[in-house]
Amino acid sequence: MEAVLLAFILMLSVFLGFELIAKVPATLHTPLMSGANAISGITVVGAIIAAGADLGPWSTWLGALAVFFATVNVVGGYMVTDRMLSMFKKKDSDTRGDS
Amino acid sequence: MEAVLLAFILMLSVFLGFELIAKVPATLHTPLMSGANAISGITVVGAIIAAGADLGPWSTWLGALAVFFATVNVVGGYMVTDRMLSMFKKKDSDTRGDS
Amino acid sequence: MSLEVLGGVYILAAILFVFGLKLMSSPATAVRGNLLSSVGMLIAVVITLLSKEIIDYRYIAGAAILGAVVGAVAARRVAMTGMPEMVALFNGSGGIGSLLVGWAALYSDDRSAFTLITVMISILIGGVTFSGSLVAWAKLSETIGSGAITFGGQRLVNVLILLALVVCSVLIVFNPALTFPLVFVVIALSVLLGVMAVIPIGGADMPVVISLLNSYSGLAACAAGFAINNTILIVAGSLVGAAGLILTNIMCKAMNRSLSNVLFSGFAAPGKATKVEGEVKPITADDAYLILEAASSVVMVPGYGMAVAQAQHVVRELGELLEANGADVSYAIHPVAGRMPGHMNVLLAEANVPYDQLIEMDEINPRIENIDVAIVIGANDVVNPAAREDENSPIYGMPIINVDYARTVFVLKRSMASGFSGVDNPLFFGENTRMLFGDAKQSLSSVIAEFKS
Amino acid sequence: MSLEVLGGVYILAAILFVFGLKLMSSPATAVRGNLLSSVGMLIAVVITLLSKEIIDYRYIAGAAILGAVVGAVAARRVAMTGMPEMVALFNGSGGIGSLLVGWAALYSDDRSAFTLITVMISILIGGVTFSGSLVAWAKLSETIGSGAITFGGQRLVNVLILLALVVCSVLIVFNPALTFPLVFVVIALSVLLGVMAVIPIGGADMPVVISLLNSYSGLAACAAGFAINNTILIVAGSLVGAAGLILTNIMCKAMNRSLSNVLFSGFAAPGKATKVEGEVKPITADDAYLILEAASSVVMVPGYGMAVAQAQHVVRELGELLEANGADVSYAIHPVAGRMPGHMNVLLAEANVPYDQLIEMDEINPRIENIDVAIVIGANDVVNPAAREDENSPIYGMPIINVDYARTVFVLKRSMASGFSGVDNPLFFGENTRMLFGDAKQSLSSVIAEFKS
Amino acid sequence: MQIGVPSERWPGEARAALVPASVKKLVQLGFSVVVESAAGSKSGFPDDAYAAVGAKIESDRSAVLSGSDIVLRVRQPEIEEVTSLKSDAIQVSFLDPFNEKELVGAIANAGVTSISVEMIPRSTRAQKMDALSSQANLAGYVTVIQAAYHSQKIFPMMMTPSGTIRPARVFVIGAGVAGLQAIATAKRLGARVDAFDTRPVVAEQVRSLGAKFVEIDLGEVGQTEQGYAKALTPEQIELQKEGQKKIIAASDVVITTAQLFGRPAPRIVTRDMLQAMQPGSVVVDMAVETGGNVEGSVLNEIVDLDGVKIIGQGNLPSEVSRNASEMYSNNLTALIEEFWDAETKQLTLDPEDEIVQAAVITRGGKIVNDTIAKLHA
Amino acid sequence: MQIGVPSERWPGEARAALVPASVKKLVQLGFSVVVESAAGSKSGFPDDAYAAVGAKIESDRSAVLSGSDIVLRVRQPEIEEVTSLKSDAIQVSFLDPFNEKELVGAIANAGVTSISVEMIPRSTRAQKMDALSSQANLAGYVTVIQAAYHSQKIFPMMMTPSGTIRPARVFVIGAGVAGLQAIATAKRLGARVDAFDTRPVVAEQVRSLGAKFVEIDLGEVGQTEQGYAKALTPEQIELQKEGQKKIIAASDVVITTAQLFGRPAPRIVTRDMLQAMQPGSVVVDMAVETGGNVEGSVLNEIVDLDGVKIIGQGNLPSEVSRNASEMYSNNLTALIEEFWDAETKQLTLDPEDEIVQAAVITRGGKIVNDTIAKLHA
Ligand SMILES: NC(=O)c1ccc[n+]([C@@H]2O[C@H](COP(=O)([O-])OP(=O)(O)OC[C@H]3O[C@@H](n4cnc5c(N)ncnc54)[C@H](OP(=O)(O)O)[C@@H]3O)[C@@H](O)[C@H]2O)c1
Ligand SMILES: NC(=O)c1ccc[n+]([C@@H]2O[C@H](COP(=O)([O-])OP(=O)(O)OC[C@H]3O[C@@H](n4cnc5c(N)ncnc54)[C@H](OP(=O)(O)O)[C@@H]3O)[C@@H](O)[C@H]2O)c1
Ligand SMILES: NC(=O)c1ccc[n+]([C@@H]2O[C@H](COP(=O)([O-])OP(=O)(O)OC[C@H]3O[C@@H](n4cnc5c(N)ncnc54)[C@H](O)[C@@H]3O)[C@@H](O)[C@H]2O)c1
Ligand SMILES: NC(=O)c1ccc[n+]([C@@H]2O[C@H](COP(=O)([O-])OP(=O)(O)OC[C@H]3O[C@@H](n4cnc5c(N)ncnc54)[C@H](O)[C@@H]3O)[C@@H](O)[C@H]2O)c1
Repeated sequence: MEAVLLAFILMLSVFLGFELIAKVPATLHTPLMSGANAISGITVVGAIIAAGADLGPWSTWLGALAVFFATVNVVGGYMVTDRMLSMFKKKDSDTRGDS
Repeated sequence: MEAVLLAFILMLSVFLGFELIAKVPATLHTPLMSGANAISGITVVGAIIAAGADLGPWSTWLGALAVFFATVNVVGGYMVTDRMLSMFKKKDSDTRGDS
Repeated sequence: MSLEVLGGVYILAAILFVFGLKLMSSPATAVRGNLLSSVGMLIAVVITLLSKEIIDYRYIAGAAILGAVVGAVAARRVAMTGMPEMVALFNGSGGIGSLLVGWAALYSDDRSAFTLITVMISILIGGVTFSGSLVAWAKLSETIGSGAITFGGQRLVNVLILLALVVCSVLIVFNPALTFPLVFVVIALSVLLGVMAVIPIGGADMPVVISLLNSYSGLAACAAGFAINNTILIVAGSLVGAAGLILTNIMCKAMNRSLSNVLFSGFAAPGKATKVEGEVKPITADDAYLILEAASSVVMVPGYGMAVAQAQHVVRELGELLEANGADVSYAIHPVAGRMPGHMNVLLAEANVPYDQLIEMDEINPRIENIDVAIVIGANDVVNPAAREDENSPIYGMPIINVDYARTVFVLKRSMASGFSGVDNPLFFGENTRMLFGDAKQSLSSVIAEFKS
Repeated sequence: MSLEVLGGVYILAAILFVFGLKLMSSPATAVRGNLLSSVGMLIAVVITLLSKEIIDYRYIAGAAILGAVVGAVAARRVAMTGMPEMVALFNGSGGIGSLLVGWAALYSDDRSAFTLITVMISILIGGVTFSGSLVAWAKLSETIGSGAITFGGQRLVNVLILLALVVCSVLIVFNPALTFPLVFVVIALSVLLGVMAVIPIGGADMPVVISLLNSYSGLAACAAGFAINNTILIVAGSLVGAAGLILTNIMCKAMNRSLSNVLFSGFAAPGKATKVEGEVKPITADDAYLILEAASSVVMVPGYGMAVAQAQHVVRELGELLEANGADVSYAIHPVAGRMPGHMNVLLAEANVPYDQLIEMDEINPRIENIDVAIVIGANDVVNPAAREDENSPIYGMPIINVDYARTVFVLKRSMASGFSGVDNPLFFGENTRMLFGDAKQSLSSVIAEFKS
Repeated sequence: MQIGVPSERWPGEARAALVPASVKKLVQLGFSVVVESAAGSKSGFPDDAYAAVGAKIESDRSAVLSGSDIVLRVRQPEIEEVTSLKSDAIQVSFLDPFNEKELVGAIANAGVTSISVEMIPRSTRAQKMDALSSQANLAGYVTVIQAAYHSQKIFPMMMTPSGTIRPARVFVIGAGVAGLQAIATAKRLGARVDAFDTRPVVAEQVRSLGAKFVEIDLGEVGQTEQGYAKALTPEQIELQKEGQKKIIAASDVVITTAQLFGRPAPRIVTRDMLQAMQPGSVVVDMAVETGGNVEGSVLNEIVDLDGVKIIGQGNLPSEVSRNASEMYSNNLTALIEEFWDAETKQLTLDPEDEIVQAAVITRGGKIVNDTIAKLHA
Repeated sequence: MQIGVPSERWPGEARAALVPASVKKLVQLGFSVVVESAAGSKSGFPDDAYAAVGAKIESDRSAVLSGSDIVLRVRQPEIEEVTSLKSDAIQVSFLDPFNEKELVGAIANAGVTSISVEMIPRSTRAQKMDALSSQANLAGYVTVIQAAYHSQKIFPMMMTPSGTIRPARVFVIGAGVAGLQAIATAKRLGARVDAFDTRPVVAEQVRSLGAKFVEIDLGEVGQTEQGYAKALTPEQIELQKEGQKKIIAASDVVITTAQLFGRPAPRIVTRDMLQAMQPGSVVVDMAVETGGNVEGSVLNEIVDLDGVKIIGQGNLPSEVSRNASEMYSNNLTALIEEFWDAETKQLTLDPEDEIVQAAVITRGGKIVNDTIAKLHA
């Protein structure tokens, strides 16, 4: 039963993902990709569980390694996205005056 | 755990529902409402289970009544929607010539 | 058949519902959408029947056949003009269905708090949907008077009913033994609540009410799904619930009303509709779009602001879109609009507005009451009712285009500033006036964007 | 903390991700969107740390702090121009993260087929993402040559790797005892597959590849979620997976390539890029939009068809939208376009196209190679390369506007019919030509609609 | 009451004071209308057309004048004809009261009530009677047609196999009613238009027609309450000339419409500016009747100055006499309707009324208008 | 090689065969150019402008004629001047070879090679030399300006406080190059435009300019290979007249441009149609030089028929002489460039060439053009 529910969740999330990113201007392609990439760092949650749930040394070590990598992804990803967007925003408010 | 999964499903469905019906032309308001109404007749599935799962006479009777009402909703709803839309479509293809 | 297979097929059905709804929001694909969603329904029903839970088919078969026949005949017979009533009735039967499913769930072994709460919710919403839909049907078909029925203390009664419902539910959850006497009270009160909620609403608002109740019936199915732990009910129910709510909102806007106004009108103190004078009602481009989209006659009244904004091309474009949308469109030119004789003519001719759509003031004024929307594009003095009504106004006596008599007026300007003559304009405070602030070209472009998306 | 609370908070995080993504698809709200989604991430991480499963914080703390520092420093340091490489690296670390989580899950007690399958998938996708991202990074930063690297039998090798992966996975699932030797093979092969998949793709396509790998890393997280039965991983992972795929598709179209072309280029027989002569490539308005949206210089070439369609107003409107979008827009007028001298001038002046955007043939031709998109609006003879190249053509020697030298050419006309002179036009079969069939006014309106939505 | 419409004798005047459509309206109101024969022939309205709507055609001019209670004309009467009017008659026309001192005196002496349409105030209420605007508007259109007719260049841009023709550059000085219409018409024909006016509020109006407003900093310049321009100081005039020089030299057509209500027009285009223009260019001086904006312009002549044509055509609205007559006739009809008392069947010119105060010049043997009375004092 | 440009002596001709910009180009190609003094003065190009780009200004006309290898003109030479040309000179101009039999004979006898620009074929290659089109295009514009100038009505619609002016109705008969430009110009000015042409392919072109095409069913009507109209049968002419009647009566302006290449223009507007028009209307007959489309039109005169003005102005392009000269000059320059051999420094008129075959009338003492030779046979 649980697998079914999980599959439902998968299906709905996929649809939602498609609907959300219907039309994106070219200027946002890179930041959006980067932002989505940061979200995919959610695997850090899995890593934390693996590292912290005390399932044995292998699991812990692998988990810790996973936490490291995933954290790089999450922290770096969000920060880099924010940098890109803030630059973008500045340009935007610059031009707003003329239009 | 199951409740959590169900709540996830609820959340995702609600979002999806919102995203799907973003902008609808006025001509489609009534058919869309009617079509959505037909879908809400999905309660027929619950009714079938109640009526057929042999949970006692009360449940069976109530279930059967529910099956009746829900079937009215489903069958009537889809048919009425189709009628509205087919009329609409004819008009549409009529005017297509001029535009 | 394993639960996994059942679940998989339910997922398939849900996918069909999603696609169905998506396709139904565009005219070209709506028929296909409806078909897809009905296939989804069929699949869900069939797989449920095949699942191992179902042991006894007799009652089901009988009830289903009867229901199908009734539904089909009703759907066939109904006249095109009677559609809204029919939908109300169908919706009501969906609601009672959910109520009954919830009720039946009480006879299963599961009496956990979660189940009981969800059962109570499904009964409550199902009941409200049921009786509310019936009242809506009765009003629409004029079986009862279509006017708003109000009485003193209505608000209090409603609050009391709600309170009683909460109390009963809490009692049941904390003491499942009390279930059987109390559940009947809950059912009765729910049905009563539905009646109370709808009677104070006038017949003209019924389509919105039906749409809202439709959203409710989705939520009822969803609640029933929680009660009997069935995913497809949850998914389909909540899809419909959300979609219905959005749809209701759209319909409200097209009728120039707010959703909360409809939602809580039954609970508001009745009979005291106070008119607020001197209040400016701004509107956004997307709300303006919804109203225009539903309009069947539109008149554009350009003024000097159109020239300043150089908005003539977008004005024509909006005109064309409205026409394509089936509306009658004309351009009413006031003789002194602008800053030189024929100013508007020059600009509209440049934008290729056909000469026969240009009409004079004396031609539009006698029939302006029948215009759904008058769009005032950067005009001010030439639509100032003070010229007609206020003897002390410096512009008293100047003939104006009486846009304030149209059903709805949009005024596109950048601020509340006055025009050439420096006189304040009471039009801006009119009951049926909506101000679309901003540069006229930009405002119109936004409206056009809504039209095209 | 109960599982329900954990789940509830996960739902909250998921909601934040959904809103975050939604807001990120519009420039005005993108910053806020990114913030929301990062808050969601924070919440998810914190609640996980607080959950009762977590017993030992030491390793987590160390790894997390180290990771955060590395990530933050990298994000700070990187130059704006190096963004795509950086994203590739981050993406790669996300991929290896998922691989490791899947791997770690093998040490839990649950060895059900479902778990094993999902673990295999998360290792496979994680590995491909990891090594693929590294290769992409290396190509972009020119650490290795950015050209496409191909060798004979590449296709065969890829197929063999895939086969081996499937075999190993099947063996593990059917005989869990074999897990430990074989899983290393799986890891190694996955990593190898990632390398193989990306090396044959040229540096110019890397942004698309990164976007695709980004989608993969979402799927990897999703698979890991299934493996360890964690909903937030599933939801966030699949959201990103779907969003990434759509985004990849959009990017492909803006680069005038097909997704399958990029997806399977590594598996296609390399080095045999055959040019199909005489093939007409139609394009739809929304694909045209995507290309235009990304263009930074556009030239419109109107002809008699624009006059017939009376499309001058929409032409100007599209021009304005493109300019607002940051592109250089000009209108190249061929001296004999239309049916009378100055035909295009009359129409474009009517539509208020500024005179200084009108340029002559002799002015545009020398710099047409640098034009991203040339939009040919109902012109035919005046852009017919046969006049330049085919000595036997009746129009040989007539100077033309060399739109075929532009990077991309859109030709808007209703059919493949010839123009005034009745001569066939090889332009329509050009490698870089896309035919947007239909009445020019309607086609342009559709493109404009895309722009405005 | 009888309304009389004598035919116009002013040289070159082709307009008529009343067109058949207005006659119809007035007859319906209860007037009897007498029209001198051939009064409308030059503007395209034959006698039959008047007769068909109920006017009496009268070939004896003096009968028209002496028999009517209200006499409608376009131009002021000849001084000899004043005595033919009834002594309590109302005479409505352009009167040019600032210059026609003698005539105004004669009318006053004859006891005739005279309404000078150029004195009708520019208030919201009076807009429909504002003949100055209605005629200036048409004049603005005519200036451009004249310029195009005399120009050696075409106005629009054309890219052709025989080469590209650049759009003509038109410079409009003075953007009042006429100037704005000139701008609009030139734009329509495809020219590139610049414009200048001393009143800064006009800049936005110029841009609203798609033309470019030339910014010249003159310091403080105002406008009167009626919206007319104030006269510039000599220094300001110099500043303006300086600022316009380059644009005039680059223009193919210059149209001047600068007027100062009740005073001679400012001289703003000088000989040296004209000489800097390309041969074949055209200058239209719309203010030529009030003294001229352009040095060397001559009323009703085309002066050729080193290949530059200076058009001094007066009475421009009369060039489109049909429309001009219609508009003027509508203005007069609106005036009569405004003061017509349907019950007493009288024209009641209430001396307290704002329009009456401004536009009625003589009455009961006296000059009653303040401004004009001052001139005569 | 020397190119000579005598000034035009044709009455009313204001164009010049070469403008300074073209002189510059030709000088760069290696020609020496001699221009008779004042040749460009009427189109706005003073002698200095020619001198500045390297032309020699020559006041002795006969020196220009007798000293040049190529003589460029707008109009055909006077017959007396033919003998002043060098015997192997090339003379390029409008020649009117269908009518100027005697002149063609004289030129042939003088041994001069003559190119008649109206005979240049309408092929894609020859478009840039097509003076007939370039001049017709300008003429189309001029017809409308003339109509507007003489009309008693304004063209655009105006809704004003003094009433609404309806847009003028313009009817254009013949929608070739000139007709289409007339339609475009009238539309620009705000008129409501109808148009008719016998060639059915034109309907779409008319609509592409926003005007209405009047459908009159004439049965089968074709067009020649060059795109010219075929002559109608007498029955078809009657059908056409019948079909146009109502529209002409309702029109304020009628512009006729119907021509038949090398033949007299068809007579398609008759007296009774003119009489049905409102007084004050204007008819412009662009075909007046080839016999006229309108009954009663007189070359270079304005005929007044019961208040309807029939404008028979000939040589319309000369009204915008500056642009017309530029276009014509570009056409001739393109012609010379096409046949100029940069190596031999010779103009090589290959007798096999399509353009040469069509446009060269006389050569080496003989009439070489087939069509014209037939007329002389
Ligand atoms: N037609 C003539 O011959 C003539 C000649 C002279 C004077 N007048 C007088 O001019 C007036 C004409 O009346 P009207 O209604 O046309 O104009 P108006 O009364 O002058 O009002 C124009 C309005 O347009 C708005 N506006 C200006 N720029 C805008 C922009 N970019 N976008 C949106 N709105 C803009 C202004 O409000 P915001 O600033 O709030 O945007 C203003 O209230 C009459 O009083 C008439 O007597 C007419
Ligand atoms: N400028 C002049 O003075 C003049 C005078 C006479 C002749 N010409 C000749 O005319 C030609 C002009 O070249 P051109 O490139 O402008 O035109 P063209 O070669 O005639 O081609 C026009 C094209 O527009 C397309 N079209 C027609 N209606 C359309 C609509 N509603 N929407 C979209 N497309 C439409 C047609 O294709 P579909 O049917 O497939 O849509 C056609 O191929 C030259 O050959 C020139 O020599 C010019
Ligand atoms: N209330 C109304 O509805 C109404 C009616 C008609 C006109 N008006 C306004 O009255 C104003 C004047 O109208 P008009 O056209 O009769 O004025 P006008 O004919 O007296 O003058 C024409 C123009 O010349 C300008 N001018 C004066 N000296 C100049 C100089 N040295 N250089 C350049 N320009 C100079 C004036 O500013 C004016 O714009 C206009 O702004 C018009 O909008 C208002
Ligand atoms: N190949 C090219 O690029 C090229 C160049 C120039 C012109 N052309 C074409 O050649 C055609 C003729 O051009 P033109 O303007 O020199 O022709 P034209 O001056 O000889 O004739 C003018 C027009 O009058 C029309 N006409 C003749 N008899 C008529 C009648 N009884 N009633 C109404 N109309 C009548 C003709 O059809 C023609 O359209 C045009 O269609 C033009 O497009 C082609």
